[in-house]
Amino acid sequence: MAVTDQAQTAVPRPATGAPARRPLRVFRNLASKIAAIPMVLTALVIFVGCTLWTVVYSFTRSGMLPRLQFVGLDQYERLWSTPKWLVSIQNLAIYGICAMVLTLVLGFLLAALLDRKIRGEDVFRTIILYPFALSFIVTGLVWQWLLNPDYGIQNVVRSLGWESFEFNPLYNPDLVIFGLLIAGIWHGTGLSMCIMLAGLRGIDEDIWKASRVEGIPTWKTYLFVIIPMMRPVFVTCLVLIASGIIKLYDLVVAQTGGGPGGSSEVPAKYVMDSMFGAQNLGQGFAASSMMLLSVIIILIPWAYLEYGGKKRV
Amino acid sequence: MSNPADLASIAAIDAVKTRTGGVGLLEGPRGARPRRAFSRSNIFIYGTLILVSVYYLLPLWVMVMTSLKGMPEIRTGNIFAPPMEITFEPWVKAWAEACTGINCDGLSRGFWNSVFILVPSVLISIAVASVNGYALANWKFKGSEVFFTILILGAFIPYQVMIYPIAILLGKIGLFGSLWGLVLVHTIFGMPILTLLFRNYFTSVPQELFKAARVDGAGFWGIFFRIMLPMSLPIFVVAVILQVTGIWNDFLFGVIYSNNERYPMTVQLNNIVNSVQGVKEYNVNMAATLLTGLVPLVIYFASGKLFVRGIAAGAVKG
Amino acid sequence: MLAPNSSVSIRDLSLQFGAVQVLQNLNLDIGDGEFLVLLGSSGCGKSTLLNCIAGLLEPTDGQIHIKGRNVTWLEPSERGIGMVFQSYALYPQMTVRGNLSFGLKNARVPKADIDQRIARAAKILQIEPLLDRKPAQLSGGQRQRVAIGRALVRDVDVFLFDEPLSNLDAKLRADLRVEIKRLHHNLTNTMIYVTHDQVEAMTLADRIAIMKGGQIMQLGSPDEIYNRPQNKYVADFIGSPAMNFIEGHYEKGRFRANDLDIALDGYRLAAPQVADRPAILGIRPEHVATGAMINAAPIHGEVAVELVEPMGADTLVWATLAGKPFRIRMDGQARLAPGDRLPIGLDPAKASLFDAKTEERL
Amino acid sequence: MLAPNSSVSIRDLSLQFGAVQVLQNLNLDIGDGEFLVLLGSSGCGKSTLLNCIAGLLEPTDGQIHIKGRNVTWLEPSERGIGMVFQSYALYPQMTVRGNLSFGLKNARVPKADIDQRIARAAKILQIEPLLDRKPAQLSGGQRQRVAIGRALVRDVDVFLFDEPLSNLDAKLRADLRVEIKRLHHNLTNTMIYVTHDQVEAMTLADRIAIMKGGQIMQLGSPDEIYNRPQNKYVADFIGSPAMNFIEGHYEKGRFRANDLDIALDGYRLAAPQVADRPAILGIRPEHVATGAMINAAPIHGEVAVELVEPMGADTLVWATLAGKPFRIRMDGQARLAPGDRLPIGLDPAKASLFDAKTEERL
Amino acid sequence: VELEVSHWWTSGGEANAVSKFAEALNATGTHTWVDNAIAGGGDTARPIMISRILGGDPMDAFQFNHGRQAEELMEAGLLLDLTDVAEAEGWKDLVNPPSLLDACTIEGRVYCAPVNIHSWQWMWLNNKVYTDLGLTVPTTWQEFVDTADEVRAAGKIPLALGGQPWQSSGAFQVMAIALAGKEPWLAVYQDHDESVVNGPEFTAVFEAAAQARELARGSNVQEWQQATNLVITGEAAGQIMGDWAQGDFAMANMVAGQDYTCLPGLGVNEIISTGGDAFYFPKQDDPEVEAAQKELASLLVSPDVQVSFNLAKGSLPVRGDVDLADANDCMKKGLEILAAGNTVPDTNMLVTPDTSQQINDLMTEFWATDMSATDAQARFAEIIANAE
Ligand SMILES: Nc1ncnc2c1ncn2[C@@H]1O[C@H](COP(=O)(O)OP(=O)(O)OP(=O)(O)O)[C@@H](O)[C@H]1O
Ligand SMILES: Nc1ncnc2c1ncn2[C@@H]1O[C@H](COP(=O)(O)OP(=O)(O)OP(=O)(O)O)[C@@H](O)[C@H]1O
Ligand SMILES: [Mg+2]
Ligand SMILES: [Mg+2]
Repeated sequence: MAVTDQAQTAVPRPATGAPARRPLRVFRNLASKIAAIPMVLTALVIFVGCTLWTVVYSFTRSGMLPRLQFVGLDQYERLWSTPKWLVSIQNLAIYGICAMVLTLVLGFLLAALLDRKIRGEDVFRTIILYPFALSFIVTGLVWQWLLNPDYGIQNVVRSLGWESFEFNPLYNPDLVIFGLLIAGIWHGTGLSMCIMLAGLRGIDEDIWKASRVEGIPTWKTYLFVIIPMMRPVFVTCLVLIASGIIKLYDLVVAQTGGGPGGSSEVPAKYVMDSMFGAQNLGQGFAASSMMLLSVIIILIPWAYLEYGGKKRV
Repeated sequence: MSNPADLASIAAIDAVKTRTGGVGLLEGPRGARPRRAFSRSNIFIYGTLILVSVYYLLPLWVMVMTSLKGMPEIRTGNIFAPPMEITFEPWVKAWAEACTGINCDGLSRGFWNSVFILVPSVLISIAVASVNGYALANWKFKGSEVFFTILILGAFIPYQVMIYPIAILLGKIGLFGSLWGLVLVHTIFGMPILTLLFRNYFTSVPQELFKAARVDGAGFWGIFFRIMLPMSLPIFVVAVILQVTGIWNDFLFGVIYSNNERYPMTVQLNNIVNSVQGVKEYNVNMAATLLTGLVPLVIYFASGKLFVRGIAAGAVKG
Repeated sequence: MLAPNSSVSIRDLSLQFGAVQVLQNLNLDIGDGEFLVLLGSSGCGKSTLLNCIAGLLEPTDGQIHIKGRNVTWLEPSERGIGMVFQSYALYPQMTVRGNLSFGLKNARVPKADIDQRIARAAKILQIEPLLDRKPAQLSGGQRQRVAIGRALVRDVDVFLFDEPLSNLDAKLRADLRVEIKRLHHNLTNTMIYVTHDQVEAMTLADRIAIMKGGQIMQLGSPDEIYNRPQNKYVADFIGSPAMNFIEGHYEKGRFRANDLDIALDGYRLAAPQVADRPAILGIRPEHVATGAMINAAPIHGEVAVELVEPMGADTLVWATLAGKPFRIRMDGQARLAPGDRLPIGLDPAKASLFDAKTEERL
Repeated sequence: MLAPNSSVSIRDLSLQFGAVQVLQNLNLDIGDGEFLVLLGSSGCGKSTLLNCIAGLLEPTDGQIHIKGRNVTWLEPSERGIGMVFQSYALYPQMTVRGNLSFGLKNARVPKADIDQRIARAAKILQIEPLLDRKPAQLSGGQRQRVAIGRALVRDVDVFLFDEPLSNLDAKLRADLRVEIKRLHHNLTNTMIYVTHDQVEAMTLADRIAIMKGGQIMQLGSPDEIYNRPQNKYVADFIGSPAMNFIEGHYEKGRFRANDLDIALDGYRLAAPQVADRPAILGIRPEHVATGAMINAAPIHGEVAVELVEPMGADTLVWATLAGKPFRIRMDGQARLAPGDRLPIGLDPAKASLFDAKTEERL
Repeated sequence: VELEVSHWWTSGGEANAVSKFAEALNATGTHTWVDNAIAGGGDTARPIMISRILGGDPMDAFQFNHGRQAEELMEAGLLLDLTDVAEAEGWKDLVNPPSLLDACTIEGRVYCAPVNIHSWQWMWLNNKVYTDLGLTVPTTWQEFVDTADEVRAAGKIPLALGGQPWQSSGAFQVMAIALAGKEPWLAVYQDHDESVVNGPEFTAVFEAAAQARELARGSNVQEWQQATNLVITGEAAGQIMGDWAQGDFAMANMVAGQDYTCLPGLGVNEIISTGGDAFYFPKQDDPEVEAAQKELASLLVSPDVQVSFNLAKGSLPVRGDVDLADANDCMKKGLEILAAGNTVPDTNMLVTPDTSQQINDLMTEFWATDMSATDAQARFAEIIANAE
């Protein structure tokens, strides 16, 4: 129970109709609200509006041009009975999981190596980061060439005398997705390495000292102490990587064109092919709606945990 | 060492030394532990890094080497071998002679277009995103977090999904095909990640600074321009780098939402690379690719440390 | 209907963050020219209250009046307040002069006027040679002075300080404390000062408001708070080493606990009539008489020494009384060892008695 | 040639960071079971020295011996030391039990043994109920206890503490201080404790090493350091409020400054013969006698009160003596106002005299 | 008036051909040709063109493949009605075969100007590969298959095939029309009769395709030009590709009949399809531009332009009344077949892009994997059954 000094503070409230009136809610923070208009418009008109538009038209039989002729779930039925879509999904899953794991693991390993107070850190970091400056188109082209069995690595190794050397992922339907992966990892690891490096730099020096005093080997410290501490950094990385993976398109087009035999198709390419190649917007919209749905299924819980949850703590 | 105070303190130390029993060194190790330059851990660390560097540099090496070779050498030779005869012809061809349809002026035409697209797009997208991030970090209002979440979700939507609706929207507001339409598109698609970065950065700026400025009577814009902006160099560096590379490398929006006179360099690059006749002219393609990638590459090579620092400030504190 | 002569009045102020009630129906009147210190442990809502007064936080309910004006909905800059923050919050990219003039420029004060005010503030705070440096080139104490200067130039009615010294080291803290006190003497502005350091509170304040959980536990002069704490919380909070508490019973002017039985002669009860009840007796370690002083104390005894903490000027002795640990502050020259028996004297007039249930002063 | 019975010996230790000489030819012997406190202002090299002892930093030159072994080139884990950090440095994702057992598991201590050691440490530190919580669910004090526990379970010879309490609030700090003292009593390990808080140093230490600029200014018991500071730096550094210094001249057993002329009877000079020279007289504020105590002091005088700082238990009075500000610590109940004249008494036996040039004790 | 024209003709021969149009337009003196080329083929260029039209900033003319690709644009009224030009110039009588104009016509209104005829049904063989091995150059598909083992044994690829989907399905439909014949082919592609797909003719086609697949193993290239280049350099013996391939043979200074052989209809069934390109003219507000567009339309079909353009492009003119004296052997063969009326419409005119995409997907998978002929046949039947 509080004991405020009754004699001093228990003065009755001033009469109503106080001089300064409580201003209207809408007008408070007005500048901020005005400044946020672009964001609000983008969020509502583009991200929500366009998405809804797409979802609505996915129930129509739009061909080359959007057309409000509803056909129920036909587009979705066809989507899920199209082998190419199924292959795309499967490819995205394989690529996505591998890329996420590899990018995180490699990014972390490289960051950890660079964090060991080494000489030439700047040089190594720049080398690892520079591919991120290049577009996926360039990445795809270069790696297409490097992996071309007649010109690239296979040819070079064979010409060195190892005749039976076989490294030809781009023309092997079972391996082509890994050929893409090599290029994708090359392009994207740098950024996650950079983020992880920043994260590692943020770890309290004393933690390292404590584990050294206890005689814990470096690798164990990384595994049991540092990595668990870097959870938020991993989450940031994951979001960036995941948003890139979903959009995987340019790389495929440039590197394999979906081949050989459609074995490296991905959903975004399916969408593009349907919308522009087949001039069947409805089908493309259905496919993109499915992509969105899966993103939302993955993201909503995450967004809730990261942003919604934090606010309440 | 003529400072008497120094002498005094040395005398003091000597006195202390005798008191504490400074009796000199004993047998055995002293000083720093001697280090072998080729300790196992060093071999592992540098070995791995060098191996990884090879993987990362290989494509660049091949691109540069190929772009300096003549076609006959490419057909017969090893792609990794340095050119026996260096020729800059592919570069010249890529820059000034390669044909697109009936225009044969190579990439040069696209370069300035790219610059004209790049500058306003980068400026405006960063300006808008930084103000958004600032509003979200310091001037939260009801629903601001909701919009932010939508924005972040938006980062996951494949661009292709929005090509048509945005084309229709731009057509409706009469910006289709104009430079400003393109700027608008870049601003929209750059917004999620940039806003996230800026929001995180401004959140990490001490709140007290912001409060002090409010007490000093600065308003929304006053605080932004006078207090926040001068402090935000690292995050602006990151934003500029991300946007410059993103916008410079963009093909899809550049080709769809601008028109013929304004096609960026990437469109020319695509035209050169995809205009095949017989054997691909790999050397020209590589030269063209390198020329196109030059701007972002230079920016990356020049700003390495700032980038890491900015990332640390903007991404990690998320 | 404001208290006459009050500079800042807070009426029924409440503030919630989501579900957390940080301030609860708080009322406070601060006189013109008064130096009020808000003291309380971390998280009790001191900064929140100060931010409400400054207009940096919007209260959920209640009103704030400054100099008779209802400023509840005014912008911070319109309230006639200046604020000094714990982390200095200097604008890092501006020079000291820039920092001082920023607020004035915002208010469109004429250039000549600005220069003059800066000169005056710089003189008062002795930061004239620093005017063209950037904050990074200043020491902690200098930065804090600039931060004060920033409030000073704006010629405000009320100064708000949020733990302005807690980032400084002990020596500097002591020096700046004295300077702030001098400043208050010279300027005679109203000052509201948040701290959780009781030495600061005791030395600076005209009145201290002790806060806990968003409420004011006691408002009074340092002397009152130290000598007549309203409740056990305040008694425990103020004083270092902390007050000794002995649980027992109040019975007709006597206090009993285990083997202890003390006549409370000389103790001023808060109410004329106090019924018998479980009670807690509080005795400050420095009010336990030892050595020659024992004779002056009405009650005598002897305790066994358990631990001796020499603290330079003083020595803190840990002993046991009525089965509970009992701290005694002695002179720094005292030579004692654990196990020694120490004769002590107590003075009920300097003790405090609390109801065991409500923990209110009896 | 190690000092007999010494637990940690440091020989001619030097450490440079690039061009910065952080430790300079430092020698130190710490006895078995001794509690040594390294005290000094920020940046003087305390942590650096501690890290050298722990093996976390490599000295540029010199040797470190622990328990008679030359450990200069050994890994931290092989030195038989345990370390407690200011920021706790607990592994955040492990439970308390995990934190305590991680090092042991790594050293392949048998499971049963681990459990037993954890139980013992938990008992000593009273953290038994917390064993299955994560660090985030603990309060600052509890975290610090776990950090100590982590050193405790490893059964080491030497405990190193780097400002273990400075992240805690005043009350908790006082409590944990006592606990650490108790721990030392019970365990009788050697402890080296870094702090910049003199109260901690005075209460905890068997011996204190006062550091400045990578060198040890004085090494001695708290009593020695407080009463017979070796030089002006130590004298000024130790004691709060700080010692009063009066600049003047030493002349044949007398001290003269302005209108002041004091016979230094009872003052123990460091050397039998001291030539006349400029000197500085230091008098601690708490050694200035007032009130009834004046009579016991050999030298009497009177000063004018300028400022009064009540601090609860004490009151600090600012006056002028020999033209310089002069602080006097009085009882908390003293009632004085600026302008009052205050009679005082001084005792040369409790004063310190320094050479004005070398600042060494005379 | 400046007319911005979009197309995806960016390779050497193509660009050369376009320049004939440009020259012709510029020669009018009043109009200028603004070239807007987008490389990467129709799949890259089409979305750009369509979105520009949708966005309200259309180019003045654009090229599409002849057929149903622009159907919806016509229906949506986004394209300029050329009926008056067509009537004035008598396109109806000129254009040969008439199916070309039919594809431009909806409800009696003409919306596009056909400019050339391309046919798919060709096989190109490198003579030197065979003579080096002491073989005679095959003259039919069967001979080609019979000699394939020896070609393979010599370390060469019998059949070059690029990895792009349209090449796979193109090769297939060429084999279909050659091996199954015109009637079953039309039944499938035009009438979407899946029972024919399951019939014996197509079973044979699928089996042959499975065989051809083996012959194509090892051609690790994407673009058709690269595949053609394999034939030109003698790394591969032959290729099934449309008549546009001969532009590349010509560029390599090879002479038809001497250095290389072309087999229309795979030497089995000399029928050619009449695909090709047409120009479309999005509606513009400016009447002046509209007049210029119409002028360009008539120019594109005019005899002189037709000759110069088609010689450069290696394609056949859309009107029967012009004389291609400079045509080479292969082109002449084509003209003869055309004159004989042994034509079928191009698949693009018969199936929607949607269906064609599905066929592409199926074929690319079939050619690149080990999918059995019967599986492919079953899936093909399904696609045909669902085709609109
Ligand atoms: N933005 C906020 N959202 C939710 N709770 C808050 C917020 N700001 C403060 N609080 C809570 O309000 C309470 C009071 O905070 P306040 O900062 O006023 O404490 P304080 O007394 O100033 O403490 P300190 O001495 O640590 O500065 C705390 O429990 C804190 O957790
Ligand atoms: N890695 C380093 N590189 C260069 N200088 C350093 C490094 N670490 C410490 N120093 C310098 O060495 C000196 C001593 O540092 P140290 O951390 O030992 O001080 P400290 O006494 O522990 O201070 P504090 O009380 O602030 O912890 C400081 O002046 C510091 O700037
Ligand atoms: Mg606070
Ligand atoms: Mg330290």
